[in-house]
Amino acid sequence: MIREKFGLNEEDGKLMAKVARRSHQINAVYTWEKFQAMGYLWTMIPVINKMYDTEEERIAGYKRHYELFNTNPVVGGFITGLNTAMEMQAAKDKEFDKASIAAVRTSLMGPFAGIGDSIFQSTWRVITMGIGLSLAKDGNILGPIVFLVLFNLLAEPCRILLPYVGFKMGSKFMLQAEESGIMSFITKAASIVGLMTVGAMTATMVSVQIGYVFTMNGSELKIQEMIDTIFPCLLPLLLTLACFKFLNKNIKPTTLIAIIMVLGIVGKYIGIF
Amino acid sequence: MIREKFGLNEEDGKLMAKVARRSHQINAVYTWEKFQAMGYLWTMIPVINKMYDTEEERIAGYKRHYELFNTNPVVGGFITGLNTAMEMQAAKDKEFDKASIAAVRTSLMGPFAGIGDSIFQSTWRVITMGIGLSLAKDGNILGPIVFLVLFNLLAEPCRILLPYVGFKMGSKFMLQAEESGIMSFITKAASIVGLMTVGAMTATMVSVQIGYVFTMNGSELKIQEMIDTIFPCLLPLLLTLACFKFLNKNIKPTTLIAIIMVLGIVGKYIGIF
Amino acid sequence: MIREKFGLNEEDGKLMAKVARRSHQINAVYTWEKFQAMGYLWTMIPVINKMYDTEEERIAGYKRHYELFNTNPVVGGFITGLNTAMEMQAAKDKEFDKASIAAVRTSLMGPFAGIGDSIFQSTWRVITMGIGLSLAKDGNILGPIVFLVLFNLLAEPCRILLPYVGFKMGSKFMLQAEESGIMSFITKAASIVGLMTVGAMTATMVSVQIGYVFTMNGSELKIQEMIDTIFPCLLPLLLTLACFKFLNKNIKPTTLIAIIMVLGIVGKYIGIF
Amino acid sequence: MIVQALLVGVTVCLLDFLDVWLCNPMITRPLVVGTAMGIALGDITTGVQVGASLELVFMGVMAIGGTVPPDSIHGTAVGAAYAIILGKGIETAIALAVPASIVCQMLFVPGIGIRSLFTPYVERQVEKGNWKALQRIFPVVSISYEIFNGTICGLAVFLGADVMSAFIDSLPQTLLDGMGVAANMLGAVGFGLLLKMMWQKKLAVYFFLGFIMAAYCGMPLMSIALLGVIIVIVLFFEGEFSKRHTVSETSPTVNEGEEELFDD
Amino acid sequence: MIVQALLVGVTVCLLDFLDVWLCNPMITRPLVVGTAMGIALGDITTGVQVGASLELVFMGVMAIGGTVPPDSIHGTAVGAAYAIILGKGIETAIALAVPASIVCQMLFVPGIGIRSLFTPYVERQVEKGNWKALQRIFPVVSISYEIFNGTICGLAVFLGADVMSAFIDSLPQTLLDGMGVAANMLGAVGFGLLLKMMWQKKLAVYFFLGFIMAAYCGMPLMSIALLGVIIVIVLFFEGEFSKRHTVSETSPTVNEGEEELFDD
Amino acid sequence: MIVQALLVGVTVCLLDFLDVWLCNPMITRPLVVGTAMGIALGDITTGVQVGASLELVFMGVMAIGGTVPPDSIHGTAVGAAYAIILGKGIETAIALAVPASIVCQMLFVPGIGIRSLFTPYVERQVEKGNWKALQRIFPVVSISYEIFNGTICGLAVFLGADVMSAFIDSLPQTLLDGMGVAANMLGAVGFGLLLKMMWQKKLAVYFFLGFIMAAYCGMPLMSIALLGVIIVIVLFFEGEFSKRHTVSETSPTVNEGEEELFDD
Ligand SMILES: OC[C@H]1O[C@H](O)[C@@H](O)[C@@H](O)[C@@H]1O
Ligand SMILES: OC[C@H]1O[C@H](O)[C@@H](O)[C@@H](O)[C@@H]1O
Ligand SMILES: OC[C@H]1O[C@H](O)[C@@H](O)[C@@H](O)[C@@H]1O
Repeated sequence: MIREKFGLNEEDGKLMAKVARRSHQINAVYTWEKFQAMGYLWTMIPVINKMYDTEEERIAGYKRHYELFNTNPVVGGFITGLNTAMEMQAAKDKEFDKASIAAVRTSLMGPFAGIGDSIFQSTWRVITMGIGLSLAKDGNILGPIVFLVLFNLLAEPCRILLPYVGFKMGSKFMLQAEESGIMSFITKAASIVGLMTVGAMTATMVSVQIGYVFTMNGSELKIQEMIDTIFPCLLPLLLTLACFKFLNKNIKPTTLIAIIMVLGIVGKYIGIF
Repeated sequence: MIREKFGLNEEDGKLMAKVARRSHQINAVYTWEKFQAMGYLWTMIPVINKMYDTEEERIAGYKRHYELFNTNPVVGGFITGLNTAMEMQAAKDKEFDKASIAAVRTSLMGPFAGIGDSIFQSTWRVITMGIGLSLAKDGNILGPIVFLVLFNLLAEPCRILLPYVGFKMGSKFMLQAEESGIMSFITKAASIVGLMTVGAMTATMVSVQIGYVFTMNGSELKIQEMIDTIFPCLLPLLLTLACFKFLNKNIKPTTLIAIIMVLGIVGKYIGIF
Repeated sequence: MIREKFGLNEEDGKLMAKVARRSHQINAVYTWEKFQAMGYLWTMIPVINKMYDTEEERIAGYKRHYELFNTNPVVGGFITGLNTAMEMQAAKDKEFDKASIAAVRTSLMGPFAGIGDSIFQSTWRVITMGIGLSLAKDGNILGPIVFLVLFNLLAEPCRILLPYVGFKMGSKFMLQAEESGIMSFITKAASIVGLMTVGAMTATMVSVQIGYVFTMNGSELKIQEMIDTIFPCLLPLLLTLACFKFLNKNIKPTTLIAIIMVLGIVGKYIGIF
Repeated sequence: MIVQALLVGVTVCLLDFLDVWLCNPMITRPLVVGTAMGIALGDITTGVQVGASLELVFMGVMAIGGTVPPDSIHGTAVGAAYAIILGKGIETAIALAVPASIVCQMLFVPGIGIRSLFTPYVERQVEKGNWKALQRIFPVVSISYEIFNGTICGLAVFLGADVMSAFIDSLPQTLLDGMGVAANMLGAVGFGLLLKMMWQKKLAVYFFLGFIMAAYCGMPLMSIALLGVIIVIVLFFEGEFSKRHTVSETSPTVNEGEEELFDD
Repeated sequence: MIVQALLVGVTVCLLDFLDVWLCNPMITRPLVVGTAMGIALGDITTGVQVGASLELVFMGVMAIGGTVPPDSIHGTAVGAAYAIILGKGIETAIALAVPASIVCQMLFVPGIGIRSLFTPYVERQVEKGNWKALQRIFPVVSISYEIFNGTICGLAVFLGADVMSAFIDSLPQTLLDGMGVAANMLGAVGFGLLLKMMWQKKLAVYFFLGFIMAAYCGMPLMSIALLGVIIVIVLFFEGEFSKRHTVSETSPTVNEGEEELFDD
Repeated sequence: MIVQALLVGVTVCLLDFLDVWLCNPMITRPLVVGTAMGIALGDITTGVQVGASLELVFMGVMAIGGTVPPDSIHGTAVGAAYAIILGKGIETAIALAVPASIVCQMLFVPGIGIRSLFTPYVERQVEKGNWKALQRIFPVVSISYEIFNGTICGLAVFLGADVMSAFIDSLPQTLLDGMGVAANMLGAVGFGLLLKMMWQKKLAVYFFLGFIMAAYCGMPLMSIALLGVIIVIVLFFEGEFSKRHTVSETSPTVNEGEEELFDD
């Protein structure tokens, strides 16, 4: 069915089905030397085996795909599909510059990490989790179930179909796309949506409440109420931006967490919160 | 008063008053052969009679305006006004290419149908109707009255003044406008406002409610509530887009209505709704 | 501290501190002949005294800065800073065309009046006042205090720092900025924010309520309720636009106020309001 | 019954005629038709109520060149008339109006066709230049179709009332409830028709913008339309258009009114 | 009465002077003036309340180059003083403050004119280059007008209190109610003045955008201003400007602050 | 205790493995991990509740290339396990999960390092072209790290339960309350990490736009994301991009889907 949608012949269809299946494991072996290289090789093994018959070519092929690689796994299949198309051409056309295969892979892994992470790791995960959490009240198990189903309802089609999309587009198109600025537009687009969501989450999911009440001339002034009038969620915003700033100064997340915990405990103790 | 506003002399003023009055009947005789041709002719008869004296010229004039025509009647007066100005020039200047009169008319009827329909038939009608309906509760007759008054408060000035506007602008201007892209911008503008309104109406005026309650592990899950959390008005949106899609596949509205009625009855019977 | 931030040596730092302090009094002597000229001179006296030693040069300098001047005082310090930098250069470089000092001052006072007035006199004042008023209920003195503190929390840094900013940028940069369109963009930006705030204030701070109830066929129609359904705050909007229109026709504000008071009294008397 | 049938027929004919003669002042919308039926048959309150209910059903339906939508006018007329005459309430009206509108829709093409009977005569007069004859015949041609409509509706009331009464009594409750559910969904067809006319790939996003503002922010329709106007104006001054040509000076459109209003 | 008149006069003079000397820190807004009157005359609560009510009336009024708006400062001072001294409540203050502001407005031009008496002296010192004299006279010139204002307000209290008391008692209730209604509408004049200053045909649409967000979406003022800032930034990066020149790199404005804040 | 420790260890190992093997289906989010612990240890309700609470704490934490964030997975596992086994409620879970996550984070780098033990073998097979060996070893290399994780968590439960129980009893209430306050603030760290990745000066404004829509207009997250998509599409057709190249025709991206859906 997918095969026909993409207009592939039976042979290519079979191969791509394998690539799409194996692309799921791109992130299965993450190492400090080459990150996802081994998962990438695992995905490309059937391609290399099919395209090349001599031992020599095959070994060169394996090596070609056992190189440092790191991208968001949900959308990364696109790159495996694209590389498959290139390998196919390389096998046919002896003039084909095989270095371009690695070049394309390396140049795309960054943008796809950005796009995929901001769509799936931040935006979509948080939205579906919001729904899941609202159902999980009182310990209802439907919460996590609905979360998992909803999340993967959008993610799984990407995992399965993007390799095909990459295969069909071919490297030529991608280069054009790069040049024409479409790739950078998509990255920008993903960032915009991602940033808007993170902004919204800052307002709704970080909470800092001042409990202190100020009295003057007999009349009370609840600091938190005043802040809410002036600028609701101001403190969560400032806290988040402060964390961001400190992280940018290479202070470790763990340090920040420790500081916040101390802050919470001390603040509660002296009655600020 | 209008005459002075538009700076017409008394003679032209009298003629335009007639054109404006008769433009109201542009849609009075809709036929399958030439759509609104007869209403157009009815509007232009005084113009032709005034401009030409010979029987021959007059007959040619009547024929010129008894051609297929179809536009939104509320804004269509603009075109009659424009044609009046052109006839006037044609009567004076024997070199004037009379074919351009019909050409202008035909080229403008499409854009004006689009603009007028999306402003008056969809956007403005629905807004004023919303107000009328809110008053019509409990059978209060002020509902329809307020609706009619509000709607025509915007529509009637268009019906009366647009012929004058068309007359003043003259064909030269319109051609410039076409070229400079203003016409297409106005069409785009009307579409944007229209589409936004239709989108809003889809959310507020179509209603699909799932009554089914799902139970698992002892805890209840009201499907409709869950949908409302995730994506309020999702079902109305999907239903409308489905109708749109089917209509695009040339399925008849009547068929869709029949299907929806069956769906409603069956759905109610088996307890989905 | 500020001195270091802006990278000034001790001498310049001392001078600029004086300029920044004296810039506060730019509006202290407003006259009908030269508006804020005397305040401007007051600010520039230390600069002139420092740069020039001969009596002659000094007098020329005083005269140079005792010219018609009018800008928003909160942001006007920028211009004094800029002029200080120019005087400094003029004192060093005998070729320097001193006419440009006055030219820069005069050409910038307009834009800075616009920017400053719309940011501080309209937008920011009204926002902070809104907060102050919400606290001032029941005569709580915290209302005016919070208002003053909040307002000046943004304004005072501008008053103090803008002279330094102007000094650092220098006239060269400003000319470039003018040419590149940045100045006009900033003016536009301030206008956009200002206009949005005024629009919002029209809706929330002007109030016109029709008290009249229309009865027909036994059913009641509260005019105000109907307007609220159709177009909330329509009357405040119309009243404001009417005032705007009359002011544009050079009718005096006082006249408008008198008319509105009569309107209010008469309207109340005959039962419209 | 014959008097009522006549009243219905004449009312329908009149509304239809006035709507085309006065340039679509919207007097053939269900709300107005229902009210008119109420006036004609002596029960205004029910008429308005039925009209309001059917207006919701047919909200999305509108007369747009070329399309042949369900005939909300005559469906409403018949449904409202039955509801008032039989005194069986608003549910009845809905249950009858929708099928009636489908039947009437089938009569739309042949009905309009009646006017074509005059075509030979009209063409002869044009050839002869006999404009007086043309002027005389014009309202007649117009009303020929409206009389047809009036007759149909009158007949439906005259012939159908007893049958309908018995028929409605025989309907099971679930079916009526189901019709009610369906009535709420029917707007989708009308909006689908509208989308078919207005949809452009580049502008589709505004459909969803309007949807979100209504569904999530709960903004009323009027404000969404106004926002649309604002967006359009911003696009005009900031967008593509303003860059391709700097027409803003010669542009006679959007701002003329404001200019006159506020710049003098 | 003479003590109170003196207190009012000195307070007004002081507020006026500090406002221009400290670069418009907004201490002459009605809310602050009313409060100051309350402090001076020993009834803070009433002072704040009167100030808050008059602030609403004069919200739209502000001092902008060239225009001579109703004099909210001294109107408020007089109105608040009467309200506290006569103890007749907030309605009185409104009823008196508006006419008082109109009277004071007429005194604005001659009042400022007082400073011109010093002009010849100032010019002579400039010619002579006597900067020390200039520095000495500067605060004096400034305060000359403020003393004028204080005197006026003090006199108004001293002379007017009894007359006013009788006058107010004679006013019919409808008139006071009508004044209340009018007070709510008076903001329109101030906002009209603002529009006169800011209106540009191409940007008028943003006025309506702000209006809609407040009237329909009920967004608070602060958020609308923030949204305005966001729109401006988006226009900067996406709109006309970014295309005409690619200045974003050299642009020293909008983002400098953020850059410093977050990029190091 | 040993059975429970084993159950915890195996569950953790399994979840970890499935998450990487099935391409991050999000089964290692605290909500799911907590639930899984509940299932394994026989108290689903508590498991879900603890998971939900810790999800709020760790909402902002996510696995993004290069960063080593607090280890929410194993922190949650240990915290939830203690909460269920010791039966001391959700506060306990939070009080334990956060420190546990910090400890586990320190084990992340050496843990992943385990896989590097296989590197020489893998490289040899690549050189030899022995793809069958590579395929056989692949899942083993993957699971090596997951077994490490399972062992750690199991051990923590086995060794720590008694100590923890005593420890928790000794904690003063203020400290637990303070932990609760801190838990609500911890999201800031996660969102800070995200911002570090996504922040671009030109786009920062959209962060604030999202913030305002949530804080002031109360729009739900989904609608804000949708609005983001709409903004992006409008920018695509109206903005910078559409002007630099007129690619809209050849553009294969955004609208392809819609085209297929609605244009046939
Ligand atoms: O679409 C243009 C035009 O077409 C037909 O003439 C009628 O349906 C009108 O109501 C419509 O406005
Ligand atoms: O408009 C610029 C400027 O003009 C005058 O100097 C005063 O009204 C100031 O308050 C104002 O800021
Ligand atoms: O950032 C890209 C990518 O980096 C690593 O591989 C993992 O953290 C993934 O979850 C992430 O998507």
